[in-house]
Amino acid sequence: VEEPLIFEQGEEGRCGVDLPEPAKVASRLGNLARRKPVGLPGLSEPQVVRHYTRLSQKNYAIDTGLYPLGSCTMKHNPRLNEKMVRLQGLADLHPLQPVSTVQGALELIDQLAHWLKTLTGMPAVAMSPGAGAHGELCGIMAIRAALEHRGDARKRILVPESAHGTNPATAAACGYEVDPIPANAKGRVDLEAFRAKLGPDVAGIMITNPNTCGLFEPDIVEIAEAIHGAGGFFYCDGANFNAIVGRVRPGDLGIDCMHINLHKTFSTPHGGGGPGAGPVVLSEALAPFAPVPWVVHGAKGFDLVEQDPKKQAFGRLKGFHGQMGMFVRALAYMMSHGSDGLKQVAEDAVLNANYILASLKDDMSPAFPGTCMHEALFDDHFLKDTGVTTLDFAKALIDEGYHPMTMYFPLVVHGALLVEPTETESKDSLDRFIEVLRSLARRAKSGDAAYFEAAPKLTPRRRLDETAAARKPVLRWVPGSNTAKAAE
Amino acid sequence: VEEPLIFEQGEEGRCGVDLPEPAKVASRLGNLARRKPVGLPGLSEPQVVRHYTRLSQKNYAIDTGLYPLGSCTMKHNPRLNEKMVRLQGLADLHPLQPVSTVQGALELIDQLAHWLKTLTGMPAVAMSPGAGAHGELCGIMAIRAALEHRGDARKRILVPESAHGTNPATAAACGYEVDPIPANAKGRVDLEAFRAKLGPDVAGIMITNPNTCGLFEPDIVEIAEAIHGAGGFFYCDGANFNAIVGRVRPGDLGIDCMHINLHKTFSTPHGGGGPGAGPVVLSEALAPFAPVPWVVHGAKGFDLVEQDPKKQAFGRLKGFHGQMGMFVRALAYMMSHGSDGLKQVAEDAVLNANYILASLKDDMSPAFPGTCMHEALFDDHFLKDTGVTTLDFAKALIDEGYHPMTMYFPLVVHGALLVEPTETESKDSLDRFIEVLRSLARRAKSGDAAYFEAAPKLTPRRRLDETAAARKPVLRWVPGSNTAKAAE
Amino acid sequence: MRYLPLTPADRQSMLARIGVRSMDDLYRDVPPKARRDKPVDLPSHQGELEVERAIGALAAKNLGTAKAPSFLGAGAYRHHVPAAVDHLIQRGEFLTSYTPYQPEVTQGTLEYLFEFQTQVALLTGMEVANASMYDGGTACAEAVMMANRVTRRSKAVLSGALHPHYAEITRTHAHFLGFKVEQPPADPEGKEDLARLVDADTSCVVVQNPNVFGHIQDLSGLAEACHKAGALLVVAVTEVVSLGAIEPPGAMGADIVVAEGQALGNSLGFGGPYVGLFATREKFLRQMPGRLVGETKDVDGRRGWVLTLSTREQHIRREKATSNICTNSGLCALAFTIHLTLLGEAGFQRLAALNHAAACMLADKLATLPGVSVLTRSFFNEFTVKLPKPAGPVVEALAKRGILGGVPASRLWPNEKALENLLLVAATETNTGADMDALAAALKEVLA
Amino acid sequence: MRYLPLTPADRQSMLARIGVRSMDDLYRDVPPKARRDKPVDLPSHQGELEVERAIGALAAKNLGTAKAPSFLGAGAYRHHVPAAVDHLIQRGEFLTSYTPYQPEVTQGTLEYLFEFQTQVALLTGMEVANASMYDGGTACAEAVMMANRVTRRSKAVLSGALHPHYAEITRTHAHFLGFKVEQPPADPEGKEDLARLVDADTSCVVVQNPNVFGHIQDLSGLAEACHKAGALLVVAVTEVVSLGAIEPPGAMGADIVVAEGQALGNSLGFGGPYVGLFATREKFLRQMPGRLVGETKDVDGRRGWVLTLSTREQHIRREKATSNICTNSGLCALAFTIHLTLLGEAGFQRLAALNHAAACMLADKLATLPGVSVLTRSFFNEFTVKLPKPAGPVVEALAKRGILGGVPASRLWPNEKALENLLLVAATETNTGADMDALAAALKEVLA
Repeated sequence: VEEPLIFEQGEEGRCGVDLPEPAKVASRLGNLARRKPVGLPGLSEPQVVRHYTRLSQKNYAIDTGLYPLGSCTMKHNPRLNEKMVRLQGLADLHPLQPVSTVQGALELIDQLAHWLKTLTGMPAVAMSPGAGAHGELCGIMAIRAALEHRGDARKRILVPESAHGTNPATAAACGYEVDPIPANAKGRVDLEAFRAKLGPDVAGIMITNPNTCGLFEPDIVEIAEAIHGAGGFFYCDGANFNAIVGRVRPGDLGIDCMHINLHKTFSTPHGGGGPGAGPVVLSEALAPFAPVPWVVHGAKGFDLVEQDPKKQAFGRLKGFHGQMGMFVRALAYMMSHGSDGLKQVAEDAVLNANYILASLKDDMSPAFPGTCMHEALFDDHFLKDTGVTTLDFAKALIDEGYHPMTMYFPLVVHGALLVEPTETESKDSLDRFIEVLRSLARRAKSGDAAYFEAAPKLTPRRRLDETAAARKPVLRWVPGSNTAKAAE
Repeated sequence: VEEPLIFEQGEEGRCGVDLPEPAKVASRLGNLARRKPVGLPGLSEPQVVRHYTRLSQKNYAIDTGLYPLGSCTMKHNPRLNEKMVRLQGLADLHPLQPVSTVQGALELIDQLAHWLKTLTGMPAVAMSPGAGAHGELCGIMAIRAALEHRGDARKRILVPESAHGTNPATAAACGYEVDPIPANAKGRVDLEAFRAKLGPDVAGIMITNPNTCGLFEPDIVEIAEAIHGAGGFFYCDGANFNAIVGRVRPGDLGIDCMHINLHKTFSTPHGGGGPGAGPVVLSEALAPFAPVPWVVHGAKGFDLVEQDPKKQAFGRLKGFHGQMGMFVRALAYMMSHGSDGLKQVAEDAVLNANYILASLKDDMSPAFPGTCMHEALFDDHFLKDTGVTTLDFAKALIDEGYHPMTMYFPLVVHGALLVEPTETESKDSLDRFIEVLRSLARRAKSGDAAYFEAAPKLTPRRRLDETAAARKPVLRWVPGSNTAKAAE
Repeated sequence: MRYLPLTPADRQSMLARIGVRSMDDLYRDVPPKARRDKPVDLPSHQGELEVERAIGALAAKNLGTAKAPSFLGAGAYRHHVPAAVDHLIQRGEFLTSYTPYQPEVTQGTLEYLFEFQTQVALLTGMEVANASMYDGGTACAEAVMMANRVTRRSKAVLSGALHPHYAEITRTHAHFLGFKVEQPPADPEGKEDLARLVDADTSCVVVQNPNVFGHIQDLSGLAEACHKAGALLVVAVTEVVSLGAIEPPGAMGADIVVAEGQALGNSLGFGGPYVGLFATREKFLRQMPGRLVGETKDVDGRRGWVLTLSTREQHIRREKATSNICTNSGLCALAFTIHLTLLGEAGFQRLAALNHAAACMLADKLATLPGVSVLTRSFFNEFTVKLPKPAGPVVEALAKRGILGGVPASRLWPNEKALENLLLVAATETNTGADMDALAAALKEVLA
Repeated sequence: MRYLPLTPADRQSMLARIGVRSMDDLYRDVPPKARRDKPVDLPSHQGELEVERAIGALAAKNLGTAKAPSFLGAGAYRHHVPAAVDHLIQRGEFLTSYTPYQPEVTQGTLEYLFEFQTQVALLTGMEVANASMYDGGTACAEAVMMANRVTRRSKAVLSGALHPHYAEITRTHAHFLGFKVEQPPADPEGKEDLARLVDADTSCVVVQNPNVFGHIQDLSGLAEACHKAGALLVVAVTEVVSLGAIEPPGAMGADIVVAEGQALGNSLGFGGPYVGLFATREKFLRQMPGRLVGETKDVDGRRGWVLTLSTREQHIRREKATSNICTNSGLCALAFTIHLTLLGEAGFQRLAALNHAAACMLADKLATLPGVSVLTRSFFNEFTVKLPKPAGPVVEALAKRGILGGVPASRLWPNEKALENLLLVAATETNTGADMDALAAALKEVLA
């Protein structure tokens, strides 16, 4: 069933809200009252509810099935968290109320900070970053601020080739040159290549650990010692913290800062692309440079520092105090799991990924030998000479009722397929998924490339022309543009 | 995608809630502690959320499309009402709290009663019936109680043949014989046949108005006068009140009682079959016999009468005080519409039905000439000699993305198709629906009976074997019974 | 108006298509004296903000159990409902769907009702269950009427310790259908002998377990007596969580079990809507009231579900139906089944154990108060205490102190002098030790 | 543990399949000194009831705007959000879905984002808009960085009446990227002349409208001055509802418009998550940050939507990306777009009119208080009053009386003595006449 755009459903004189007649007042809008209509369509509430309900039904979601996107940690999002964030006394707080009226909110932030610091073994945390990439900015800015504070202008940041694109983009956004480090044959940082890059102009290194190949960097302590020895800092990308939460404290590995995606490890909902939250834990060396605001505890209870009296804070990254709604959800999640449960989270995530890896090692081609952490990485060797690409293979999953895995990432592996089941999948669910992957792999090898090229067939839309979309971008509806009706 | 039963997903040792360890106490269960496990399956919360989300996706609903079930009034269910019923101070009230602690709840019931009495033009209302049929019981019991009070034992209730099955069932459940009245050629009560049935043993008549043919009974006042003249009472089935709410007060027509389906006219959600609520408005003559409890207003505020001091109340129909959750929703709906909006509701409902009737009169066969009220009734004349039955035709609608209309009801029309769009459908929506019906009617006439017989094809299940289900009923899961796996 | 999609222009063009000039033409069958041009005398439409304010103001006039230590039971119980339950039942595909008469597009509702039926049968220890009734009280009356049909007899014996509302509803139906009801007076000590009231005209004995005073009873002997006399044993359960801790009625010989399912998944909601459970033996299937979901196959041979045995029901059978019931309590049944699915075997048993432990602790605490005695020897999560003065005013005094201290027996039996000093007290997993201390302290003060 | 489906037996059999003996074997790459056998020093897992109690207790320590007459603005506004909005955004298919990188199974998200982009473009009077940013403040900084790229210049001129947080975020990026920022001091009278700061190195002028003091300004002249000098005009809007009443920035010559979208669909939530709006001219498209949804066709020729122009983005472009941003604010954008769809043209304009009327009435009321003057000549729903004493302590005194009376300028400019007596006061459709009377009375008392 097609669902027309709201602009194609609107009629003048229709409205989905009832508002009282405004009191008659002498306008204070100066001569700047709006002159033309906005151009918004008029719909009634029943139409609106149906429109968005129908749209929702065109989406795949964790709630509808296993969501094996590697590097994204698509785990169950508890509904308790949604209930908590909507509590009166939290949802209805204005960010600029007197601090005397928001003591509970500040305490909540302080509690969450305590959990994050304890789980990472780090002494400080900057709460305000709005997402993972924003947290990266925060961390690299703190590093640069610390270096500047000691009068040490450095210009390079080392980034492994397997890193998320946000890593190099962040380094560049902080004014650094990006210097790539190759991966070794085992999918880890090439220690020798790394050491060769070190020098007095290296500000730091950004390493994802567990890395994007789903592997723990065994030389992590050596890397930390080496970068520190060279006068630089160690940024850890915490995107994959889920694999080790409660079981390994990054602080014990010698890192200086790490962002934490609350929407990955701590289950705040992905929401179709956001919002996220990316608090950054910091070492003693970096802590003084954390951006405002800071929640502190003083004689009169909790307080907010919105301007650093010592002027060491590197500035401000975000309006107000960070993603409070995500803080509430994450704290509810942490309290629900507890320290025992969080450890189990990591273990089950790793166990599930290894179960998939082990179960499919003969039918698909693992990118690296041995076990993995929380995600299983395959390359496209098993598709060699079948005429089936990684993309085709992944799209065929859709017709089996699954969202595709992450494809062509990390870049260090040819035709990568990165599968992250998370800890919230049952063994039954994994068994069914494994069976589907196995039979697709066998089908590919049996020479049925046309089937894969044509997939998916059972979706609201089949493969879309992305090239045409980019060549002549149509980014908004304009009146009379309904090409859909014509096409059908 | 198949969704296994919870019993097929369970594993021992798994649980979707976390509860603390109970304190050690000396059991007071006597020797009656449970000896065997219940046999419930163990699932985690992620599995449970996914199970019910997936199940929901197998349902059609108002939120997903036009729901043209005649006689069911499937209108938009506002989400405001859902929010109101969950307010603290309403959702968390125990029914047996001291009345001093529930004054707001009693006031709410009183307000809703006021709206119902004013809209119907009736002096009293019994709030406790749990659904429409329960309201019918309430009304007929009140009639019988009134008759008994005046020492008048009567034994027959007159019921038109076009009535809902609940009408005769209710009369029987109150100890009455059911005496059917035929419909005339215009789909109305045959006035002469009705008069002929009158006599000193007739306790009353049950008439649905507008009736189940979607027509207003034009002789309603004459009928009321005649039944009263014969010493009987007039029960009006209010299932179709939506057609006249705010525009016609049933009290002005001479009725003695009428139930009101809050889940039809006043938009409380149907919820896959319930719960409903069926308050009954009563005339002065019947009011003293209303079942307890009654909400009354006295010197100390609102009070609940749970036992009638005069012993005239005919008894109690339901535990506690009725479907409070539905009262809250219905009141929110009424206040949102207001008296002006409710009149518009009736008019738009009637307009929408007539628009369908007029638009399809040439392609389908209206059961009766002229205009209708809130639902359009067709017979199967237009399918004559096509080999397509009413059932086939309706099932073919499913593949077009619509729920079927009501079929084979009312019984007085051959192969009836009863279409009730309600006022919450837009003209666009009706136009699309009309177009689909028109093309299906033409397709049927063009001789494509096989297409209709095979419909639906695009649903999670195709036509199901209802005969087999009834012949050897399987009403529960038993271990090892998953025939689905075998069949696939 | 936000819920009405037609615009004035739409209305004009639609009237033209219909071929009439105005709405009045469509209401011409209405007798002139009943036609209204002006809206009735009620307020005009209001926006959400205004409606929220008005209903919020009514809510604020009540003292809810979320704000006050609360020990009320007597047929409705406050339990903690996981957030996932309310989230899921609000999905539009459940909330705004109709009765699943068209199985091809309602397999979702049908599958959960089939699971619900299975859960109810398991909990009660019975063979089959229906897809729910209005509530426990109406289910009880339906059970008696069903027993009358099964046995072709016309006398029901009700326990004096059956919830008075259940008894009143049954008596109401008895009056209109002309069957007899016998019931001994309420005995808070749990010593009534119902077997002696069973005779050749008795269709059934109805007994509540735990009874309204909280007593848990072994019903095996009574079942035997019933069966010997050709009568059925009907067991009513008002607190379904009790079935996680005590022997189910089916194991004690019940023929029909009815229960109030509110305690799982559903809020107190000032008494409704709730969900009636109804279970029986397979041999009585065709005399059951209410909807039933059955397993079958579709034309492709795939397992699916349909409403079945509808030849018992009013929409097919009309005046010969087993009941006039049409609506069930679908959404409440959904909440019930989701909550129970989340609990599973381990969670359900632990929930029951927590309730029992809370009640035991509270009973011990109250028993130490001067002049207060606990009458109930064996109980689940509710028991009866005897106070040194009438319980009604005591409860009022507790409410003034912000404590909802239980249900005075006089609320249920207003005219029974002998029960006047009795208070029914319930405790659940939601009651903290602090709640209990607050009750004990306040009670001591009020009784002093 | 309720969120973990694996049972101990599952874990054993899975380890066996993997071919290791214990979990420790799977963590063997972790350096021994960092391996932890015991859980970290934090509380153990808790049930829902316990977590609800703990977080509920924190919530109860705050004075929420739902309970207190509240007149706070300065970048975050309390509006009434229809219940349907929150209902719909909680549907699991929206809530638990990922970024729509696989368009075949995410057309729902893509279609609403396309509608969102269109609405944002319409509201701001611009040609194109992206699929949202973190919030208004970060969008503002991104706009400046974009202007730098477009003009290849490196000086940004910021209005002194730009929200201080927006300015601070921009300065933070400026520091690390090495571009210059000039900003005159905050002028509550609305008389600053920014055009004189524009020079040949100026990439953009950033001005807020209505500005942080509430003033509505005609920006046409400034736009002209910018364009003449080859600079871009960036307009920031912190209260998006104002666009229903006043001329949109696009109509006054803006090149980039950024806005905080919280006011529609989203709760105050103590400051986040919010939703940044970002719109510009089509010719600057390829320099935009953030995600974009574009229309296209599928292999069957049917209209559909995809994420497009991702060669601007970090996941393709890495260090050469237009921004490091990855996450957008999808769910907040959904709330925004649903609220605006419900409002439509008529509702949006009326909502704006209600806000303006409320602010006018409140301004008139406060102006009558002794010693209080309203500084803002033309405003939408927020204005600045000058008090006879420092506003910070006055607001604290009001809070003690249960009234959230506005944002003292000292909260935003703690070190500006000249602004110390100023109070920013906002009124919306949620404020009743009684709220306003309460504020006036309390303020009078506090100032006396």
